[in-house]
Amino acid sequence: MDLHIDIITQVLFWGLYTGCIYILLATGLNLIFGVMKIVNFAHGEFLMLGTYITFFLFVMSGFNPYVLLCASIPLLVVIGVIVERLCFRPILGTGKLNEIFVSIGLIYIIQNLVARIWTDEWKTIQSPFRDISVDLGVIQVPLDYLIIMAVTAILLISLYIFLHHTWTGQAIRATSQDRKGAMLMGINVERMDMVTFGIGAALAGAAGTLWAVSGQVFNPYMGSIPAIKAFAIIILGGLGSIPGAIVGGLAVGLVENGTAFTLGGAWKDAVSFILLIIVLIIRPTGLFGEDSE
Amino acid sequence: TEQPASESAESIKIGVVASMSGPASTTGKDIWQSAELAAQEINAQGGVFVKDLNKKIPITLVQGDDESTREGGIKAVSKLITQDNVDLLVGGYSSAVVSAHQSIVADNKVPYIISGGSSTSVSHRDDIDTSYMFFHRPNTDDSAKASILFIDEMVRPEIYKKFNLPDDRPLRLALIFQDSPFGKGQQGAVRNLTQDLNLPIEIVAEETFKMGESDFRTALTSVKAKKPDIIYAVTFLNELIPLTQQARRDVGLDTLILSIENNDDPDYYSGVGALGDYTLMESRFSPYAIPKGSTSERTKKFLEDFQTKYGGFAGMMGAATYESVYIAAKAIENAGTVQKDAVRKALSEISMDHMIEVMKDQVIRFSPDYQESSFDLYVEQMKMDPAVGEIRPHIVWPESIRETGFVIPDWYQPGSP
Amino acid sequence: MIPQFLQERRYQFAVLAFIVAILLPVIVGSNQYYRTVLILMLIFIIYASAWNFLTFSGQGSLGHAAFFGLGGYFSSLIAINSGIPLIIAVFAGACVTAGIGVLIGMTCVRLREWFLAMVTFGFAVIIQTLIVISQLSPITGGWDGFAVPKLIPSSIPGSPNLEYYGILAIAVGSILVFHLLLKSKIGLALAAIRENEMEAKASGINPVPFKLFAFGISSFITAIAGALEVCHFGYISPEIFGTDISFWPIIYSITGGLGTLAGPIIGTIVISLLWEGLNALGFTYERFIVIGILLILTIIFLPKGLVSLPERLQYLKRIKTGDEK
Amino acid sequence: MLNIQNLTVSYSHLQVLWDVSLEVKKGEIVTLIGSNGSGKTTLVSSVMGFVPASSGTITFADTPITGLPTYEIVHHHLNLVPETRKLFGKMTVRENLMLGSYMNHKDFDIEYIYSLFPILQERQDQYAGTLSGGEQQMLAIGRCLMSGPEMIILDEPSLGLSPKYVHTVLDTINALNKEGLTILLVEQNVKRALEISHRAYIIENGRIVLSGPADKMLHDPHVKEAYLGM
Amino acid sequence: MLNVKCVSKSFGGLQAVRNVDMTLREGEILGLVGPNGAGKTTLLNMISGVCRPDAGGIYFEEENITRLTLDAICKRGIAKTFQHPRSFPGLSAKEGVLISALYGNGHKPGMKQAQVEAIECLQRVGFPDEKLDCPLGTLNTIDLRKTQLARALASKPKMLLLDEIMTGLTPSEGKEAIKLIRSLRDEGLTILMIEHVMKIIMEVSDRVVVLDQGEKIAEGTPREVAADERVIESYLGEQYHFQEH
Ligand SMILES: Nc1ncnc2c1ncn2[C@@H]1O[C@H](COP(=O)(O)OP(=O)(O)OP(=O)(O)O)[C@@H](O)[C@H]1O
Ligand SMILES: Nc1ncnc2c1ncn2[C@@H]1O[C@H](COP(=O)(O)OP(=O)(O)OP(=O)(O)O)[C@@H](O)[C@H]1O
Ligand SMILES: [Mg+2]
Ligand SMILES: [Mg+2]
Repeated sequence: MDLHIDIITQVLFWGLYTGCIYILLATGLNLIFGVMKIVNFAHGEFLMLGTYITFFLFVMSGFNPYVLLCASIPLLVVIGVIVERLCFRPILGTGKLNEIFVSIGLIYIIQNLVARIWTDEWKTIQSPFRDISVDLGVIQVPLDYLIIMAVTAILLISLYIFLHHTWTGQAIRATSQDRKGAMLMGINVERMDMVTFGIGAALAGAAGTLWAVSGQVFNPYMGSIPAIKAFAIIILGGLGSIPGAIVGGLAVGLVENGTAFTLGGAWKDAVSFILLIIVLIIRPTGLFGEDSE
Repeated sequence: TEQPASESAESIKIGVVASMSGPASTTGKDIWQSAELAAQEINAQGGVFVKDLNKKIPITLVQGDDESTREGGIKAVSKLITQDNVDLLVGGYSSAVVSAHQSIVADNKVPYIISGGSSTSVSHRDDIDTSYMFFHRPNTDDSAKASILFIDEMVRPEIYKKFNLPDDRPLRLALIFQDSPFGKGQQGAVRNLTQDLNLPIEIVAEETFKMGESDFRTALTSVKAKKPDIIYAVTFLNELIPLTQQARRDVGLDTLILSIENNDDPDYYSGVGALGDYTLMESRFSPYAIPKGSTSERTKKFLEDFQTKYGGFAGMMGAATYESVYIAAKAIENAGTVQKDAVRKALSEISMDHMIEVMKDQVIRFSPDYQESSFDLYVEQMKMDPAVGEIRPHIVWPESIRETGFVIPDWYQPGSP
Repeated sequence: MIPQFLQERRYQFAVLAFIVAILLPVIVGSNQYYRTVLILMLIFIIYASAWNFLTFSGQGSLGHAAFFGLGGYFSSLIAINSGIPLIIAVFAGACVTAGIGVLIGMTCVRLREWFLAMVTFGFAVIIQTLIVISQLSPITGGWDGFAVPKLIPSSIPGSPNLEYYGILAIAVGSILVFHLLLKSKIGLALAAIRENEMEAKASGINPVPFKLFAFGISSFITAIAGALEVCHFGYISPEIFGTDISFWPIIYSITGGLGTLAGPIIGTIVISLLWEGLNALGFTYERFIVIGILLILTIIFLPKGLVSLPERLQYLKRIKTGDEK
Repeated sequence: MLNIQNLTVSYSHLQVLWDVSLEVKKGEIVTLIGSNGSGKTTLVSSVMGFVPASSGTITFADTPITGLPTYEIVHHHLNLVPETRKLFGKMTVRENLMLGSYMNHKDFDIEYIYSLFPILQERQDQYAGTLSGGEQQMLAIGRCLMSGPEMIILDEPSLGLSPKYVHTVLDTINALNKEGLTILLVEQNVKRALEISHRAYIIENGRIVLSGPADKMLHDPHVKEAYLGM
Repeated sequence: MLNVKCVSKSFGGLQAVRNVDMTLREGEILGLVGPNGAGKTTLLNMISGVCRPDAGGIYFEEENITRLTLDAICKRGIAKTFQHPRSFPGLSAKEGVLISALYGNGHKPGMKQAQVEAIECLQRVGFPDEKLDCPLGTLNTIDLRKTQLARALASKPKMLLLDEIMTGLTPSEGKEAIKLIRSLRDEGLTILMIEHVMKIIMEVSDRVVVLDQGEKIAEGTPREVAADERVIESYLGEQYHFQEH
């Protein structure tokens, strides 16, 4: 088989696109980990809720689904805050991976609640720009993917600005670096937990909207695999490190699509974990992780 | 939804093995509702005449939720058999789930009309006594054969004619299939059949994807690189919609996509949108394309009744289960008793008119070797229907029941070289 | 004369539970449903206990289905291809699995908490992928899987009872093994490593072999449970590596009580019964919702699981009466 | 200004403080002395709301602050320089100081801090985690001052400092007090601490065993033997 | 018996220990002193195998133990206590010491025998009998330190590394402890101890080594060291003068 540059570019492009969804999930997950030192295994459920919210608002209002980011993001903030208060705050600091066990419970609850309310049939929506393609020279890509990448970039940049140039953002960073120190600054750390969890959920919700807009199907169980991958990504990139989440997300997105291209799609899930294990054998704390203790 | 246990003599108890929860629950509901519909129709006629009792007795259905898991399946089936004392079982979907509870059925010798488990590894088992199991579905070989024959008999000549391709050029077929018993089964069958039948078909790509996948872009890009004449996609419905869209729109594959019977669902027609125009589908039961002939009236009625009762379309699994309940009733009537060995015997000898799916020779009967029924499968092509704004299927193959001719769309590009 | 150890409350319970377990088939009679539920319960008691044993060494796994499934595959492949008696094949398969468990453990000894959790999860996915790849499918049957002989062939009279008692014996045996191990100096070393690895080292314990040992034993017993399950089903397919199979022992152990021998047993029994009860009431999705809520409530309000419920109630009662004073 | 009455504190089952009463008047430096593990850090943690009190009351400027969350206590203008400093290691010196004024949302006093500790200005764009121990201690104090407190508690500010820094830090503390800041000082460097403070308390095994004016303490035989090693 | 040759250790940019040489002779008590953060604990950690030196070597009974891990070194007969004991929070005091009796230096007693040894060790360090079954997590620092010492003794070591085990003791308890340490030395144990309280160091040590900012600044008998200019300047302070008893 002769490999053409356009084919390779296209595979890379899909890797980039997959990476975008992963990055949004993993960044949120890592943000939450940084501040609360917990990993929310049920993060994929926020992604799923994001797709459903987009779907229903789209069906009801007929708005451009990209506009619905304005709805899915705030709604997910609210849901995130509720989940944080009810499920994670009570176990904060009890250690022993309790949050993973709580998350398993949450996964069951959210998935089946959604299935109960909206059935578990697969759903899909169409982007209004679905017929527009852009010529990038080597390859031709639908406009939607470019928008998705742009939205991801905008969200990440906004997040960066928020974290570095606002008081609340500074407070969140402070809380993630030293919780007690932050308390002594007069920072209400529990509120920061809430805000962070909300932002994390919102990023997942935004990923959900983008997921739906790109024409991917979804059902109540769709979140589990992306969430596991996102978990693998933050472990790979280093717990608590946002650059780690971005690099890890891109790496997994590219490696996954590269593998699907060469070895076949059956290896798609396994290869992210092989990558993870290799990285951990070399660096037990992940690419950007700090040596703890 | 378990009905109160009545005297066994006063009703025929049929256990319905269906995934009422878990990932396969959409199909599970279809199975259960269609079975319910059949039982109601039969009971409205007074039930099934049983010679032993010399009267008609009604059918009671008992639901067994296999939870879409092997553990759930074995619990559900053993419950149906020993707790609910069913006379007969129908249903069953995922091959993995069915294979895990087959042995308990074998041990207890309860007749089981299985409408799922399309893998031959389920129906051709020899380690257990499968004499009580009857398979009312085409197996993977059957559906693969229909697809391959269609490609060879219809697609090939049309394309070659239109594009003036040399006759000695083998047709370039790309396979893209689910990494599961279902997908692998089809892959194997397609490979074997092209070889056995010595067809001029070359399999140029074999791409797999994980069950539940929604991102096929890379797999399709890889397919595109192999330049096929046609793609055979072995998917579930939730996979076919994004696959078709991504193939046509994202990857720009200007080729035909042939998919497989379990995708023949109204959700496909509404979900795939205009990008599904001209796609092909091997099928045996469709919500919109009703083959002309002796089944068409009943099919229409079934679809209408189902729609009135449950608001929605019955699917392929539902149709087969609906028929299974009728087959069960007929077998009991023939046996004149609900005794299990007699019913088994009656089932193995059954020969009844086909009902809502077109059967080979227009009769439902089970083959003597593996007790599988034979379907007449057909292929539909999707055309945009401006009136509804959605694509609609039209039967294009086989010759005997075709509605319209097979069309090669303008944008179609044959593969090379 | 009553033996010394029987004077302790928990041993009395254990013996009582054992007697009930022996009598159950008599009570249940020929009802195959109850029997199936009981057998699956026993298998999952073995499995959950094995998962729980790993936590005694301070390691947690999110991918124990890897061992459960490998146990099933190795045992049945050995039985089918070598012709040795099934029950021996089960143990042989478990030994091979334990070997793989130790290998996996070797990549894990340096890792902690989330890292370990994710790597174990990853191994389950990788192993499933390997099982179904076409190169191995002539042996493993690929996605189709293959038929497995029954533990006790149905031709033998009384086979259902024999199967039940066989599995019961293995369950009791493995719990006894865990009990004895935990009481021995090995158990003490595992506890030390779990509580404080540095201090354990300062006491002369090299944590690595102990951690690997825990991985080995845990995967050994898990493999036996997996083999028993596929023998009971009479069929094996790669679905055995599913995430749900990895999660159930966790749910059972946590609800019952993490880090206690009785925890996984009680958790498995309570959750299974609850599950079947909800099933009988016709609930589908709600079952998962109930289990999820129960899990979260247990972690928040009863961190030591259901086994600590009597203690906890007494404590609450004491507080209440204390207030009244 | 700060008034602690009969404070009792336990960590789950382990009781650490028994009936501790302590008072700091406005404008004073009060030193709390005790050996390792005697409960000094526990006492100040409890005042700051990190560790809940089992019984007893704490009032600050006539407001009861028992059981309030830390950030509210800080909003009452009582602040702590903790034993472990609790700096934000991956933020610059400047960002650390800015966060100090999180409550007032303005960086009014940053020049004042730089005038107190000129070295911090030199290091203002360096990550706090890369500072030397002494610089970190100064940053911790500076950050604490940024919140505009009326009283600060310093938990072992000389811990881990070379003698040179010990002097600087203790001199600064003395100077701050002269400017009107009320200070509760926890120190193991007993001699120096007693020299700059007005009064002192001695805590042993969770109980206050001795209290009085600092100069008297310096000559107390028990203090001499146990804490001055004489 | 123990030779520390030119070891260095840094954490990130911080040089915690710099080119330190030190020798311990059999049967002696060596005191290690220095201001906070001088690198005393770090040095002890390198000897006991908690962390590895970046450079230099450590030899115990002629064997190079530089690269050995904590447990391997324990098995060779060096036992240590931790400055900030956390121990096994969930295990009882008895169990904590029992573990060391079972797995410590070489000999392999049976469970029963080890239990007897563990209780002996605990009694020897004056651990209150009634707390034998208390979870270690509920003990106070002083009792924890005692279990640390008992744990160290239970491993039947040839050499003890003690990191501030006497801080927080009242003067009378301190006297008991000094007696205990002396008796241990008389039994042939070699002891390296870190202590801040000068009085104790002066009383029990045969020799003293002083560290400051990672460097050894003085070595000698307690008297010599106390009179050393640099020691007075950086550790004892100008005001401090060693007093004769
Ligand atoms: N989080 C905790 N959980 C349990 N016990 C604790 C905790 N923190 C401290 N302790 C215990 O409480 C007691 C008092 O500790 P505290 O830190 O208050 O002492 P301190 O006087 O500040 O000592 P130092 O001079 O070492 O700072 C000690 O016995 C210590 O072991
Ligand atoms: N794991 C570590 N990571 C980074 N720095 C460390 C680490 N351990 C010790 N240090 C630093 O090394 C230096 C020496 O510390 P060490 O604990 O050896 O001092 P010490 O002499 O024992 O002091 P103390 O009398 O307070 O116990 C200190 O500056 C400390 O902050
Ligand atoms: Mg302190
Ligand atoms: Mg130290």
